Amino acid sequence: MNNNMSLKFDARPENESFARSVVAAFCVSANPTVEIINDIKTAVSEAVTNCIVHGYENTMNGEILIEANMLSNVLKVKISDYGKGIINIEEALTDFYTTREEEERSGLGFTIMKSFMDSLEVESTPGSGTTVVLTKRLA
Amino acid sequence: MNNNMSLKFDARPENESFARSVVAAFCVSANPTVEIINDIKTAVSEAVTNCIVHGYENTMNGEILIEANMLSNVLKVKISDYGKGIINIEEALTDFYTTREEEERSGLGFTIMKSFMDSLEVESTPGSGTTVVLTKRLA
Amino acid sequence: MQVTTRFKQSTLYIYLDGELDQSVADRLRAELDKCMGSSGVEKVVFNLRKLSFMDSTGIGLILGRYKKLRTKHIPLFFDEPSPQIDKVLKVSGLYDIIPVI
Amino acid sequence: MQVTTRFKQSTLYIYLDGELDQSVADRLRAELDKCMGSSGVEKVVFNLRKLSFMDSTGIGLILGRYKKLRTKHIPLFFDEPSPQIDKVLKVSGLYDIIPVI
Ligand SMILES: Nc1ncnc2c1ncn2[C@@H]1O[C@H](COP(=O)(O)OP(=O)(O)O)[C@@H](O)[C@H]1O
Ligand SMILES: Nc1ncnc2c1ncn2[C@@H]1O[C@H](COP(=O)(O)OP(=O)(O)O)[C@@H](O)[C@H]1O
Repeated sequence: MNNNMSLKFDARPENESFARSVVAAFCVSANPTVEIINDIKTAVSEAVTNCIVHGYENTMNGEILIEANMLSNVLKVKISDYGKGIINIEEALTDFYTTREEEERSGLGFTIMKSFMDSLEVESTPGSGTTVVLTKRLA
Repeated sequence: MNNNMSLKFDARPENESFARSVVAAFCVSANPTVEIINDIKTAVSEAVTNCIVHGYENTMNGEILIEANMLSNVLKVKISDYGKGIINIEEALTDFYTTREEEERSGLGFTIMKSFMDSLEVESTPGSGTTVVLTKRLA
Repeated sequence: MQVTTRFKQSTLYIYLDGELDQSVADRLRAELDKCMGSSGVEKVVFNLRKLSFMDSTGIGLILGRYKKLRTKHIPLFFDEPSPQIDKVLKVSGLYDIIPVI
Repeated sequence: MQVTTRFKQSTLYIYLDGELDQSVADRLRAELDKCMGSSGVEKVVFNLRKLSFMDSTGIGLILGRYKKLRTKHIPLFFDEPSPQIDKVLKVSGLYDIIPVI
């Protein structure tokens, strides 16, 4: 089965839990384990938080787009914002690197996405937005 | 709070349960009762089934769009397909009216949407698709 | 969607477990017709305790089974509908022909 | 996100209940700093049994509380993390400075 969905929603922290539930519900048909579902929810939560906090700098103005595809039990999920963008992606991917230390961010968002999913790709254009692509085999 | 989401997905029956879960998850922030959540899930399920069965005539080809807005605890949800359309909407809204009796359809989809939600509107253009707009006060 | 049956004193009890919507309708219809076709059945009861969701696709499907049974003069009953399903059954008027046992 | 506390033999037990993400971080930070500021506290334990979800926002927040407590030489411990949270804590390396009791 090849199944697709895309979800757009307002970039507000109250929608983080909604966003991870939607991706989890999309995965149910592949009958994943609770651990796999939790890995996906955690990774999606990291990516969505980044759109809200970094992409839109906590302005609560802006939209987040999640596109998901399931093919032969492999989930591919793209999470995009149309915000600030990242100038140096390599630096951003470094463990503990954060541009918002004063807000007590850990700099571990990308670290968690990488270790909880099978693959992570980041595309970004400063001034026009960031897309994170995550994949994971579900069964 | 004014909150928005839109969801696109493939018009296959396997996605019905996904679609109603997403709308239910979107409503959680308004803290609705279990009964209200079930009313919404049932109505969304009716509208989505209609897109799959009537709009796309069970071809499993096509997309369904759900747009939801929450404003002052009132949910407004629009469910659209780009399929066959309805020639006579008044007739379609009649209790027990169905064009697919041989498939044992009950002709009660619209009846249930009407009685489970606060309002129902149907817009349709034959040959280009149907949109159902449902509203319900959640608290 | 899971179906289990129990046969006791000429009554066939059919337990529905899961969510009844378009995605399971064809498979469920075939399964029900198969178990209801057994000989010696004089009464059928649909136990809905574990049916967690049903929409009007379920109404059409149940009505179809009712009609088949009626040609054989076998009465059909519901048992233990949850509140969501009770509401759908009430709106449909199905209780008039298929009462709760 | 709910916080309850219990104080026993100079130890402050803080029970976290719910989901810890960006949407609750500011409120939770303020609440924790308030309860940890009580006098007579010699040790703090975060009980995570009812914490059903946490992402790296939680790591940053907990690390911030750890640093505050360290200036007062008060040790911090975890208790009863669920598997999802255990995995996040392991990847973060937080267990090296905040052990499970
Ligand atoms: N969507 C985004 N838009 C702009 N910048 C981002 C985005 N996601 C990540 N970044 C940048 O990458 C850095 C590292 O991200 P991450 O590893 O998630 O840690 P944290 O969110 O704790 O800062 C962020 O501090 C930020 O500068
Ligand atoms: N999305 C749609 N596209 C085309 N026709 C539709 C759509 N929704 C409903 N209809 C028409 O309206 C009729 C009544 O719909 P409904 O009350 O839901 O009953 P049922 O689905 O059981 O037929 C359908 O039989 C169909 O002819």
